[in-house]
Amino acid sequence: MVGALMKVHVIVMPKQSVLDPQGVAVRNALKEVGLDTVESVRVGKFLELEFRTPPSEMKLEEVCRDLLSNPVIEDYTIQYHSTADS
Amino acid sequence: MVGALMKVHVIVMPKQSVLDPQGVAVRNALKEVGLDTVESVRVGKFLELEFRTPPSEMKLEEVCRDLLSNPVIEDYTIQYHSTADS
Amino acid sequence: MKIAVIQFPGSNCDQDCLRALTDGLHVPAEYLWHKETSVFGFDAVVLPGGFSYGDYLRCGAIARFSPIVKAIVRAANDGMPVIGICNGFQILCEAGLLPGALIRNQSLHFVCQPVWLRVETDETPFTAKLDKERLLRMPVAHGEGSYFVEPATLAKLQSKRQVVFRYVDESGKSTRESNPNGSMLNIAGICNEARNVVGMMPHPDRAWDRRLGSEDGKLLFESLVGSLESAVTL
Amino acid sequence: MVTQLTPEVVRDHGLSEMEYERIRAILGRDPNFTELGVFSVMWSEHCSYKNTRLELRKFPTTGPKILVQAGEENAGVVDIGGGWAVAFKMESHNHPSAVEPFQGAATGVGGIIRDIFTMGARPVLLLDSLRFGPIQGNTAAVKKNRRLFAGVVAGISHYGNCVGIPTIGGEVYFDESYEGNPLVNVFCLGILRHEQIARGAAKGVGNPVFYVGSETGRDGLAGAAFASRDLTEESKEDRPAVQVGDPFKGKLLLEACLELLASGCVAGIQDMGAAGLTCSTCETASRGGTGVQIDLALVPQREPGMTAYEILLSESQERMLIIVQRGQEAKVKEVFEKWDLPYALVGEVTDDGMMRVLNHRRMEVEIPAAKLADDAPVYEREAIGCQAAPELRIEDVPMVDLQTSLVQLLAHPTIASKNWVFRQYDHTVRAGTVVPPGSDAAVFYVREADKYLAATTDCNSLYCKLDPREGARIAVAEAARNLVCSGATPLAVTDNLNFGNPYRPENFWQLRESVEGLAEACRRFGTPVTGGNVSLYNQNPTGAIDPTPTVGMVGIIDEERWITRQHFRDEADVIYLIGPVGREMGASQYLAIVHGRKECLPPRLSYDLELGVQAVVLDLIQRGLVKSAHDCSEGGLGVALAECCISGERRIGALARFGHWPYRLDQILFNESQSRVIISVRPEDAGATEAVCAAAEIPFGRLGEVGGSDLVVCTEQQTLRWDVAQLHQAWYFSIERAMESGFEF
Ligand SMILES: Nc1ncnc2c1ncn2[C@@H]1O[C@H](COP(=O)(O)OP(=O)(O)O)[C@@H](O)[C@H]1O
Ligand SMILES: [Mg+2]
Repeated sequence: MVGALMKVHVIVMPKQSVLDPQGVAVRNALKEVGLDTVESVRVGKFLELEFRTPPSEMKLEEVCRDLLSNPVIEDYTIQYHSTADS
Repeated sequence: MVGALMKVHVIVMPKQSVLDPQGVAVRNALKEVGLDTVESVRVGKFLELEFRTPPSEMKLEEVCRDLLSNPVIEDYTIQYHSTADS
Repeated sequence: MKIAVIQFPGSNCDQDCLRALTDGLHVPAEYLWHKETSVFGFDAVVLPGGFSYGDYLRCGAIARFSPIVKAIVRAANDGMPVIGICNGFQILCEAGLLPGALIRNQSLHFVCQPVWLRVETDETPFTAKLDKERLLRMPVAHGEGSYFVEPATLAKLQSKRQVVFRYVDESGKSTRESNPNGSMLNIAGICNEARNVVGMMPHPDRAWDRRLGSEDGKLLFESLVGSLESAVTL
Repeated sequence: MVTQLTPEVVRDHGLSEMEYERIRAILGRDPNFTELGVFSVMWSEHCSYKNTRLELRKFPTTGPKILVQAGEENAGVVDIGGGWAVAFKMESHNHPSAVEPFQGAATGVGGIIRDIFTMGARPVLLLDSLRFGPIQGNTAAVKKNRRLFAGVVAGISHYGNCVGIPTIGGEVYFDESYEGNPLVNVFCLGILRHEQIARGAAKGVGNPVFYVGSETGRDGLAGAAFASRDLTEESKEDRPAVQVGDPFKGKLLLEACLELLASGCVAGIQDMGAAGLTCSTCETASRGGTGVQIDLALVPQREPGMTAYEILLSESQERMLIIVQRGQEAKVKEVFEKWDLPYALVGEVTDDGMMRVLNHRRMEVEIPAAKLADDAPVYEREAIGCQAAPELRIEDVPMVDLQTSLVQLLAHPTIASKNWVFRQYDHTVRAGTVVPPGSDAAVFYVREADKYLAATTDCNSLYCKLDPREGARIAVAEAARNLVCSGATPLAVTDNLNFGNPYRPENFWQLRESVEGLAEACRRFGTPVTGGNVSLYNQNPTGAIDPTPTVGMVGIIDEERWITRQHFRDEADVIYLIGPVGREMGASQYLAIVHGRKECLPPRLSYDLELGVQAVVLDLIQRGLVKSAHDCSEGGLGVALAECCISGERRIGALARFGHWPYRLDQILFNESQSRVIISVRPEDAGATEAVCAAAEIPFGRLGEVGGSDLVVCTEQQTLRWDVAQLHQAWYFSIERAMESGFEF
């Protein structure tokens, strides 16, 4: 029933300089279950936003910086997709 | 120190039918800060795995199903990337 | 004199903070709702612990945009004493009133236990009555309390004596074991350069009654009251 | 869409042919598909107690302090004096937790909290009683158990901590019988003024009916039915039956409802738990002797295109049904807008006793509410007892090195310190926790009422497996003993009956025996049952769980100075054992853990002895003679003495002498005879203490003194010595060690 929505993916990852205990835990767990060639794991957030009408890139950058990520500890990347079907 | 590592991204998202309180909270917050055309937000996990030697796809699928996600409430997708530079 | 205890949706230490002030110290204090746009009429602000707006996304990330926090930022910049406890500390960092960030505990677990704190500076309204080096006993209870900041800012925090509390053992030594969450340099609380804004993870609001095992938390609020009174008199 | 009600459809709804006929008789016609769904959830075991109702009637439910009886409302209410009362109850979320431990446990917490504030009470504390398979080792099964355990604890911590209700006690056991079917029982207690008691009744014809809280989604469809079936491998496929909780919404709903109730405009209130909107509408109507009519089109919905069936049976969390005095609608608007919560006027109270559900003004459901809610069939299931377990012949127990046995017991996860668990729970929020987790019972100061409450949960399911009746009696006795040791006088009980499939006669026999044991013991201890919960079908492919009738008990402490902890405090204090030394080793942890035998007859409980011991301990405490009190439970005297030495913030040694002892030393150390408490007193109070015990004609003995850095136990023949620092190591870090050796996040 949804019209053609504009889909935006925002990926928020911990900065390299920030230690990521969850990533370490996952890595150890993977080794446990036999994926022993795993070097490193980092765990971040994946946000899937759907818009009725596309927001301005500037505005989007702004909310990614101010709300969706915390520049002290995280970096973000934005991926644009035209329609709702991923 | 990293040679050419095999990079795999695993995205774990709450199932469509499952309540995603975080997504709802983020959507409301986005509207608050002026992104009022946002329809829906879903928040999931983004895992960045680096391998020395690529794991078998089967094994990886198994790990995603049993370890990195809970099929009861989450779906996952795997993205393969050849080298470490994203 | 009147002290504001902020109520966000999801605050759950608001009542504890108010009682610490009214029952513990018998000083006038009132709740202030998150939708309010000013702290006019109050002399100091307490941001209590809890899960403001569910703490979704990041602790304090959404609260930071609430009307009351905008008002608090203005008041703080004009020198009003502000303390953020636990979630309040996280909000102050998100709002940029304090440097750094509070990330997931190293153990990946929520941690609730009593800790020892060492007072690192008496040059804040909340520690003015305390001797430097003095040890305090109170509980922590948080999942994201590991203090992180880039090295440059960390050095600045140290040189400007902005570290207010450190986690230590009962003999006063800051050891790995006495650090409940993996905070850099065992940092439990800091203040801004102007020293009127303090953030801390431990809970003075849960240590103001003998029956709770410690009354040390009272000392922070007494210091605040003292500072406010002396500020009034001059 | 019109679905034909073939026999298959009826069976898939868990309804027997007989039950279907009963439905047709009630309606005087065939039900439609939606009505069939409504009956199926209301008549599921979970909602109707059709297989246990007759048993539950055996509980004592009245008493001078009981303000609201079990069964009357969502939770019982007990007077604590000064115009104040407590409402408390225990609920299980076993099956959801088996499929999705984090969300399953979290929503379990949310559900019991709503039960309590539905009564008009402010929830002030939580306890959790947990059972899992073994967590030590590295087999696939053990890793799964660890994952379930970690997930459940994280889920409870997630919800309880966020809502800001301290989790101040509980219990955790690990045993093979819970593999794949963990038990997650959560206890919540709230406080209220007598005049604040709220009712779940639809009173006042014409009064508006409001829906408040989260939007309705497709989650948790038919969860009540889910809880009324065996767990199988396919349970993983029961996907929609797992709901996701939102503790933040739960907190807002709690505050908003209490605010609305305080305004006095509420005529009736009911939470939407199992069977959601269906259960809340027909139950409020039936309680009010009225009818209720609602239109589903007005219900806030999370997903488009939901059918009447889906909306009615959804178990989305954080929702309430509120009946308001006509003319007070504005108040609801004001409060729920303040808290940014959805709310909607969905219908009204009617006078004809019917539950009428429309969808866009089209009639979907038309059922006599009282019949739906209360006329579920009740069954007397077949019960076949198994033969009594044999007495243990001590000669059959090989001698082992007791030096290591004690360490082995202390390091077993069932006995080891549970700090890995309760450090993840916020147990200090609300600034009222006087005795935190880690002592026999937790003590909480209710500031608004100026009262001290003590609470505990207990059940030794190994006893219950080998003698359900005696095991149930002992569960009540131990709960009372734990309260008494903390200085409290027991008030009342809530229980959670966790058993296997009731259609298996041996399971039903265990249930009946346990209920009768609980009922009898509750009478003898003067602690009526205020409510509880039944969880059946706790099975895994290898069979039923050990019967687990968990007891939650609440007590009151009138004076602060009576509050007592379990650990030894100062050098030279004198140690007494109140009660007999005992020799019963059947069903003991020593036998199970050290000798690998879950066998033989459990200890026998003597009410007179137990009540006598508890009376003396309480008397000594109230005279100000007692510096520490700890009861003997799993692991017997040896473990209890060790815990006295190592469970305080400061560790301290002790010396215990047993003089001339004609039996084996392991019998002293590890027998689990009941009615035993270890106390310590100031040296100058020794005389007074002995005088009180002698006067009461209760067996007691002076064991020795507190002090040093070793625990020393000696008889004329033998001396054993342990370094308390080493005992502490084994006991305190055991669970943490186990959990670190496997994954969980
Ligand atoms: N799941 C739990 N949550 C909180 N506290 C717990 C839990 N399990 C055990 N505890 C605490 O650890 C202490 C010891 O528990 P337990 O061995 O069951 O005591 P007892 O044998 O005296 O009943 C108690 O204070 C209890 O409340
Ligand atoms: Mg005990």
